[in-house]
Amino acid sequence: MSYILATESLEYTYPNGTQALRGVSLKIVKGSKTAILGPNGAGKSTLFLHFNGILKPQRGKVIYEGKELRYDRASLLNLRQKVGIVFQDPDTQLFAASVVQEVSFGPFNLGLSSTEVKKRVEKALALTGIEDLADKPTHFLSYGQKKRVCLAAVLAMEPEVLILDEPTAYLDPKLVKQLVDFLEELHRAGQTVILSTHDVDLAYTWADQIFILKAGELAAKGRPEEVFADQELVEGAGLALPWIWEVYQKLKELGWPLEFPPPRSKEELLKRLPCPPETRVPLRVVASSSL
Amino acid sequence: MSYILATESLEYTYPNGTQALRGVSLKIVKGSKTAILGPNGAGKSTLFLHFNGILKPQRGKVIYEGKELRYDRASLLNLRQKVGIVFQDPDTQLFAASVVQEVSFGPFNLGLSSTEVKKRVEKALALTGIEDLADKPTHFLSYGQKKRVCLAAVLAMEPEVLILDEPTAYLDPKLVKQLVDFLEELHRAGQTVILSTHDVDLAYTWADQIFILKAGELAAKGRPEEVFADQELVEGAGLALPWIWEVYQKLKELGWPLEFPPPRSKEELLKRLPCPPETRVPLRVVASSSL
Amino acid sequence: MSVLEQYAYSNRLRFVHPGEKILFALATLIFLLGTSQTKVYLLVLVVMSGLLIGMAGIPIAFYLRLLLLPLSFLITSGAGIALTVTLSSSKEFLFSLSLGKLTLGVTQAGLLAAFQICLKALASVSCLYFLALTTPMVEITNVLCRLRVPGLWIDLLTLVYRFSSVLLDTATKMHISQSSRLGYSSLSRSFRSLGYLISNLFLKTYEQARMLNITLSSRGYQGEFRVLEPSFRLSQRNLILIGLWLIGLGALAWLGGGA
Amino acid sequence: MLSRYIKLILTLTSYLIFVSLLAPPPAYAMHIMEGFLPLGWAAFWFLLVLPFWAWGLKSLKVKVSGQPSLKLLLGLAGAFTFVLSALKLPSVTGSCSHPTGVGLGAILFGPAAMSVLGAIVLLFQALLLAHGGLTTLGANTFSMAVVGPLVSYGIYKFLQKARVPLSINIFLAAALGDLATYAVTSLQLALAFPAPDTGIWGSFVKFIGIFAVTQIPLAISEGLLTVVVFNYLFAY
Repeated sequence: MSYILATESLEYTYPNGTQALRGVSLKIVKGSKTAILGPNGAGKSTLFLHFNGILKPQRGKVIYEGKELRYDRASLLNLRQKVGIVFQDPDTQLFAASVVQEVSFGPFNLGLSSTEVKKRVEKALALTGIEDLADKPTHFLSYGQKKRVCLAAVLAMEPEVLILDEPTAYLDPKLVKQLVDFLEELHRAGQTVILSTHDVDLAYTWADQIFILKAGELAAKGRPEEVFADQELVEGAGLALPWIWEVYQKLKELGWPLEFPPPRSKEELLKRLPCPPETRVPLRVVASSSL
Repeated sequence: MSYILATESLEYTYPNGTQALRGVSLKIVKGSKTAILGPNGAGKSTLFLHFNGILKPQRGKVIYEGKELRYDRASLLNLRQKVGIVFQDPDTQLFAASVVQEVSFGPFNLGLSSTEVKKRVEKALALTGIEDLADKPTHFLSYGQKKRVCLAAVLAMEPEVLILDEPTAYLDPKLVKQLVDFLEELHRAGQTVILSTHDVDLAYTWADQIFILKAGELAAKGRPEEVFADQELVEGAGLALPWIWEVYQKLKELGWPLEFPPPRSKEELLKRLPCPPETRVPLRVVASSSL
Repeated sequence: MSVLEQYAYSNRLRFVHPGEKILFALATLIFLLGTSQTKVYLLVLVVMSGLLIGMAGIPIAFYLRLLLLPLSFLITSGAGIALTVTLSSSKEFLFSLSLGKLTLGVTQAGLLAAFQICLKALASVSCLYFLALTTPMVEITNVLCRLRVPGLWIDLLTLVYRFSSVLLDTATKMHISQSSRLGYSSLSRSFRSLGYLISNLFLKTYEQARMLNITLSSRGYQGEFRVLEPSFRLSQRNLILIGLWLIGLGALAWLGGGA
Repeated sequence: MLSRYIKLILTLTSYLIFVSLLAPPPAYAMHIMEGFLPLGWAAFWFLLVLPFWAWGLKSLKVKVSGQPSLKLLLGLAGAFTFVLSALKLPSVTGSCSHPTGVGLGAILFGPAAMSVLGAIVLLFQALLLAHGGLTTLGANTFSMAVVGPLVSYGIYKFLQKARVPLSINIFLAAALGDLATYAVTSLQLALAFPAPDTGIWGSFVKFIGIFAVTQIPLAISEGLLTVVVFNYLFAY
């Protein structure tokens, strides 16, 4: 397994005294789907800002493709092209007069030629399915549309790692589904995707790898079924268990012979719900009569 | 059943041409827990702004306790005391320099004396559990704390109807649970509570009564189990089915004899998951041998 | 928001009557401006710093860094005072440059004057810091209100105070998101990005005002901001101490002047 | 003859280098710091801005009465001005500095509003950021919230009538508003600290010379920035 991005005992305290990160070490596998879970204020956003060099670690280090980050202009320029972040609130990241202008902002800053920028913009708009919004002013878009423009604006820079900060917050279920499908597509095309969320159901069904942050420290890491196995830890971090997991555990506890691994999606779980015996004869009676 | 708040074929179009409400008629039962569901932009917030007279219907009417709203100064002030709205974004509703000042603003607008205001403020702070934040400046608070201050600021006006616009957006699971428990407490004390959300799981477990808005029209209304029975309608409105409901339906479909009504909470569902027969003998064999 | 403010809320003099703190700081400040005694400057600087570190519990390292803040202004303006420009070269310059007929240089008297002014300014700044580090903005506003400052002014103070932090937060987020898309990677891009940022922030400001009008109206806003004011009790002991302090300063200045 | 010019140029450059090395640009525009003005002058500037405050408050009160939402807008405008002055200005010289917002504020909100909002912003800068001061509030308000905005606004209106292209108009309004602010500050310092033999004017030349090094590039930067901002705003 090759790691694309890693941190080593990262520490960061904001000028106002908030200790946002207190020694976080983690590794992100290239091409993986990673979810970073944690309550509000656990340090998820601060961690992301270290991933593309907006914040500089006060202690510890950030490693990209095996090399420790440097913070000179050229290195940062290079890094920010490779690691793209879609922030939570679209209203603080869309500023241009039209969607095309917005999406071309990043590529232009990379110093690409106009023709190249144009190509990139068209590709990003097509990918996110917003070609028809191209000439619309960003201010008149709906929330869901704005979120897509933000995504397109980052994708147009063709990052190797795509980071999304709370991408599903405030989206309605239909849009969440569209987004998840879209991320799945990117994943299949080889993209490394990292997202933060406190939607445990989303994290459970989507991620390969989960990290739980709690008060600036890494509280757990592993595959979803590993991480959620420790109920106490999950709840201690202000989170809940995914419902699929809970139903599965309960069924196992009741004694149903459910084969491993646990279901990862709603469909899988529903398919594996146990069938009743075909007759309506009280089970205990039947069982005893067969002795 | 007595209705506290109702609308009759309410229509509203914003100056920019957005038709936010296109003939909405609904009735809110006094003391009930009502959830208004709908995708982003369905008209939920616009509806709420009509409930306390911020917006005046362009057609149709709003009825409070049997009387059609009037829009003179005195009637509005009276209405705004009776119907309190907690808006989604705390940063657009907190204006004062300290929590106490913020919470005292509404009661003072009602023309109460300083002593009475002080009493109300203390009560509201105690109710929402933020006495220790009383003298803090607003901008030192966390997101969750700010949300509570907004709630206290409205509760201090002692409204008969409490409206919450997307109260759980951006909150982590632990805070969501605290909020739901708190709303349950208010409900038990007789408070009418209305909230908008696109969290179908929350709406399903919490509400007595659900209205689904879709593109400014009422798409469905009724008890949760009535509303979610129509899968097509729910999904057509950009929503999803609550998972408890889906698991229950699937179990019923599989032929398990589950008694009515359907479970309303996770606990209830888990309790009602079927047990396997006590022996490990293949069921079909057992059943056929008893013939 | 600012680190100064954090101390204003957490220092050990937090619950002393804000009126007393304002009186103490302002009266000392005005006294300082009116005197030309270096001794008084030194005394005030030492006493204010001592109170802040000893009684209010402000960390000494932080306070010293704070005192360095106005350094750039002190240096430029101090240089302006120390510098002498003259047509005649008869002056006793410590060092000088001549530009044709003009001579530009520093004399001992000029340097001394600059030094005195800088010391005075530092002492004054310590008074300002005393107020800023011990008294939260709400309480200062409250005192202004009691001093019959026009109501509109007070309301605007409240709103500006609260929304500065909201808009600053928005601006910071905008800046971060632009930086992560390389918006500040060259001078011309910086101008463009900052221009975008400001104009967008301006639009946000309008939107925020519109929303605030809705949310406050729903809580019965009709143009007035009446809120509970914090209540403090004046301490006679403190008032007497402040009086004695001012008399002491006066005596020192007068004696120094006589000598 | 030629050698004299060369000598003059050389000395001037060395003077400039000397001053700019000695003096990093003031972090927050041109605020006279606490305690720098003698009592008499501090009081004088307070008295001088008093009528402007009265004018500003009165004109705002008229607008606000019967329109509660306008008060909120004014408050937000003040917050906007405060935030503006906390942003980092891209600078040609690579040093860090902040815009004054004088020109932008004057054109957007008008000089009457700026006299009141500017004073509030200056008070907050003193108490929350330790820039400027309380006793110098009168002097700083006069330069930054009265003269600067009046100059900017006057230029803007005049050039608008003269049908000068908008970009040039706004650049001049913002840049000259900045320069007017710093000229007034220099004058305020000169009045308080006249040079022993050349008097107030000698002192004024001295101060304006020193501040020119940092303020002229800033004024140009801010002028350019204000043009960019208005270009976007007019696009909507």
